[in-house]
Amino acid sequence: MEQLLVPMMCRIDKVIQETPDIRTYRLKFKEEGMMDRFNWLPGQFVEFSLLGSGECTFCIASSSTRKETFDCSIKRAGVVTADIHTGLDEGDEVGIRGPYGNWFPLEDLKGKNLLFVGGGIGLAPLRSLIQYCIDNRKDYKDFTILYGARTSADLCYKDEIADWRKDPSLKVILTIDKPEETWKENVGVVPKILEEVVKPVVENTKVITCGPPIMIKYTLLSLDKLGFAPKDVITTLEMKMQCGLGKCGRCNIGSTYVCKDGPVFTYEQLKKLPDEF
Amino acid sequence: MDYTNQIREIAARLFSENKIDVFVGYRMTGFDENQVPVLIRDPKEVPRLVFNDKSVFNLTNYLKHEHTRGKRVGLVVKGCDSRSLQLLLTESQVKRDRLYVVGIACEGVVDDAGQKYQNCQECVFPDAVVFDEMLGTPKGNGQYQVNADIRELASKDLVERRAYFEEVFENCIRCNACRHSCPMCYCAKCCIDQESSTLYNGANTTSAAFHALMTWSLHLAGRCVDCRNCEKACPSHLPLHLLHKWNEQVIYENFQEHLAGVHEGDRGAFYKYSLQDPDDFIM
Amino acid sequence: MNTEIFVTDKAGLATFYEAIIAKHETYAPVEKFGKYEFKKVSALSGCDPDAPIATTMSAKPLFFPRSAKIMKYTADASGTKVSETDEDPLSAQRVILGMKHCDARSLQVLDKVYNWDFIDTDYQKRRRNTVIISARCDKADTHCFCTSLDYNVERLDAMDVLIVNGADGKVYIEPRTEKGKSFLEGDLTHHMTHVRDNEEAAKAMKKQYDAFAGSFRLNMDYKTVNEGLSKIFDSPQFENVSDNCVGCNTCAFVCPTCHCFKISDEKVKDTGVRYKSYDSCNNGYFTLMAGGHNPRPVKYRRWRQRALHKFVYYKERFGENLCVGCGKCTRACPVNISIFEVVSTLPHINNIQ
Amino acid sequence: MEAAVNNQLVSIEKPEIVAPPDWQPVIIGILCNWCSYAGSDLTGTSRIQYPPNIRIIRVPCSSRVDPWFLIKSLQTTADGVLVSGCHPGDCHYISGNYYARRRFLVTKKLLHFTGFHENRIQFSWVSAAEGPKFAKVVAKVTEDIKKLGPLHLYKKENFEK
Repeated sequence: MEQLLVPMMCRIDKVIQETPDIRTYRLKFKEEGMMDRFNWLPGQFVEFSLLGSGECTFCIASSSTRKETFDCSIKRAGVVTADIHTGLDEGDEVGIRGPYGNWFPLEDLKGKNLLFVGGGIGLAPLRSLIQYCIDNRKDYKDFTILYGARTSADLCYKDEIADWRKDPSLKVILTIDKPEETWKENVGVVPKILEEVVKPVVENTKVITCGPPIMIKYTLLSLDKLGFAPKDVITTLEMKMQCGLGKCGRCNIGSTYVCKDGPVFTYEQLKKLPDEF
Repeated sequence: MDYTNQIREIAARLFSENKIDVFVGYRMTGFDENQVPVLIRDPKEVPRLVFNDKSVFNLTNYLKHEHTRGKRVGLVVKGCDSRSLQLLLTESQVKRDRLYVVGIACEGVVDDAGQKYQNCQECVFPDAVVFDEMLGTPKGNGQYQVNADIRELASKDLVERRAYFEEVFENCIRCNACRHSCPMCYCAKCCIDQESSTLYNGANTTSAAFHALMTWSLHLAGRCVDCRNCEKACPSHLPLHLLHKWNEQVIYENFQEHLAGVHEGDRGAFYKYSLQDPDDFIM
Repeated sequence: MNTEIFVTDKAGLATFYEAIIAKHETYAPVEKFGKYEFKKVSALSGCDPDAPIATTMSAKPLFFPRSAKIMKYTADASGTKVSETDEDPLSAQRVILGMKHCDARSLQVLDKVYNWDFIDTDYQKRRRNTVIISARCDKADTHCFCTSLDYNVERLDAMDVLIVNGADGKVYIEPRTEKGKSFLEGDLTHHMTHVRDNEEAAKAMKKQYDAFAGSFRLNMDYKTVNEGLSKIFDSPQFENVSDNCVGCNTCAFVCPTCHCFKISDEKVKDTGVRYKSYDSCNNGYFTLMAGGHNPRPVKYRRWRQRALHKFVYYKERFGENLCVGCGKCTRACPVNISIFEVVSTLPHINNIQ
Repeated sequence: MEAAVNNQLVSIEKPEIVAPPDWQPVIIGILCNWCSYAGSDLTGTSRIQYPPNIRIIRVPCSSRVDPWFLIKSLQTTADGVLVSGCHPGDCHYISGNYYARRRFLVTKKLLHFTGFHENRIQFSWVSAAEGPKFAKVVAKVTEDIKKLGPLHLYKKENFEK
């Protein structure tokens, strides 16, 4: 198995400072032709390693339809991510293995209205799916993106959100937790805005949500209240992982391995799992 | 040495007087001669308590766990256990008014073969030094003596000692059971397994074992009470007492220090100094 | 019935062992610091293949090393170079002597997880190139309960060659797999009597087994345990039974079926090694995520994970109990917690005799 | 104490370890900010030569030196460690070096007990005015470690090749 755990080296093409503590790293494989062989679908994750520091699990934040490079958005949270933030710059090399895990049920989403609910760094996996859906625009109906963060400075992908806003068929709603002087848009936590401002249509709509655990918890309750069926709500779970191969025994919730059977789950599946996440 | 009945009486009395929330003692495993520590919360379970010369584990270890934190605890301590309790009190890890300590005038505990453990044979303070109530007749302090294993090993030369300890470190499986069962290791995050990449060696190699065991024993130098919880917990049966006893002896001989945890308010050799400390090894 | 059995005596068995050690790379229980452990041996005098006590550590490290190098890297101005380690995942055949039934069985259990989805080729290679020679225990230890689990101890085919010490002083050697059969061919068994479908030998072996099976003090019905445990995830009982656990991880390290590992890097300046080494779900930081969220922050939850993983989750996923009843964890536990006692009493079954 | 056998330098603790011909010891110097670091600075500004084997780490006080640092140094790269602080009584923090002295003795003795030569870790008191003394100390430590041969603790084998 040791060979499976050896990463492929990537070069950092670009570093984008999204917020004070989130950076997006645009990566490209060093080896010729590897980029073509590296195929992923929205929702999958990679093991990102800073050699000498350790490995971390990050979802791929860009879509495979834009394939010259791929993005990982990294929030400074622990030891390795702190090393990544301080130690990595454009032109540096990192190790990548993957992609692992399952992906958003793209076939099920076809012909449906899509409501994306994201919070903080949770927009990263959604961004991959949003890009994918924009590139396959004809397959899907209306798009609504609800995105919240603690402050306006904590909103990721500001440039890209501005681009999305230019597209009339995309409805983008932003919110922050506490009022700020220059902020002209919604104020309030995501579930509240979801109920009071977005007021989504329940019919023929799939909801994809990702964010901090506490946001997911209340968003799921709100969605329940709004009348969404659990099978129409899709979320991604976060668990500590180390191998990504279903061997290291870290990410299981009951007999489900998040790294193999997840990280994408429907609310219906989540309800069946023991309460340990 | 059998204080089963007395301990049951005390525990029942403490519960009925509502002085404690939990009583930490020993019970039989139910399948062999050995005993399991037990945390009794329900007065109905008091008859499960036992105490005899198979009551080996140092119960002060349970004072650091989330299960007894903030609770009023009744506790059975032998001589060595009481010394670790004394140190925990001095280091402000437990509050004295939350404890009810049943001290034992210990006659030594025995292993599976019925043989007294080495630390019991060499015990200097068999009587509990902290207690609210004492069981048994105090025997008085013993004489400090150099550990037999240490004497034997110290007489060997450098190459032999290095080879011997290399084998010890090689056989360490880095499970950290020694640290977890040590009552004096209460740090929320231990320096030998901080998940910080540059300092911690997660790998299970000989050098990592050298690093972990040496650092650990030096952090316990002057604080080890020789209860040998670590050694009894070690699945590889490593002679961990060698490291601790050696440090204890160096401190005892060079700084004329008392053994750890004997006097109230004494934090151990590394927390004080004397102008007369040996200086000849420094250039 | 088509069984081949080689019959010999104690001296013949020693000759057999000696021949193996002389010819192959051999591992056998060796006494170290007052306990037995599998070590490479070069002479029969240094080891004890018939050690009455099971090894403290299981044979797991021979297949799943305590610390395996994943890769090395060196960084310089031209970039980072990653190289696979030169560690040999075993290419020549090796023999393990004196492996107990429970240890041998554990490999069958581990096969399931290692051959699932991503296949662990190194593990497979080690498995394929190892001949396991196992002597059946004569007597169960205080903590053994292998006969209570979901495998047939008597007809177990996890070992390649089975050795049974008959009550009559005779030793019966039976190949249990094709690998074992071809291993026994040749001059290893020249000095033995070769019998086929011999009723007398079968009877003697059966008799030995019956005596062995009768010596078990612990008996439980694993089906009740599986079923009982699967229903009590939310039970407050877990808090009570895990009360006196000191969270020392020893049980997972000595367990022959625990297979969790961690990946860690070590570096010196511009070079480094990445290791894969054992870990335990009893560690507080096992599931601690960056940012501070921990799904199993308290002891009883970690404890529950361990118990249920062994008897419920693994069973659901792979159809086997992740426990072989060897009792190693109970022997190693500093506070003598018995997994048997816990799992059999938890679902309110009381089978301790 | 001569570790050389047949003109080859071997480790004094583990004779099977032979130093390569061009071997130079790596010595970690942990110096207190107020005296020894200033002293080493003076050595440099006075243009006194001392062996280049030492790698200097500056700490606020010699009592900042946890025994862990010494163990860690030996485990990773160092063949020897030198810890240097203010003279007794001169500590910037009044009594830091008195505490440190106790720890050093215990660490040194423990390492000796577990099979490492006493000279693997050495201590000195060097004040800010003692530039020549610092050079002498480093020269002596380097000389000592060279005689002891490579330490080659278990870890190094993982990184070579």
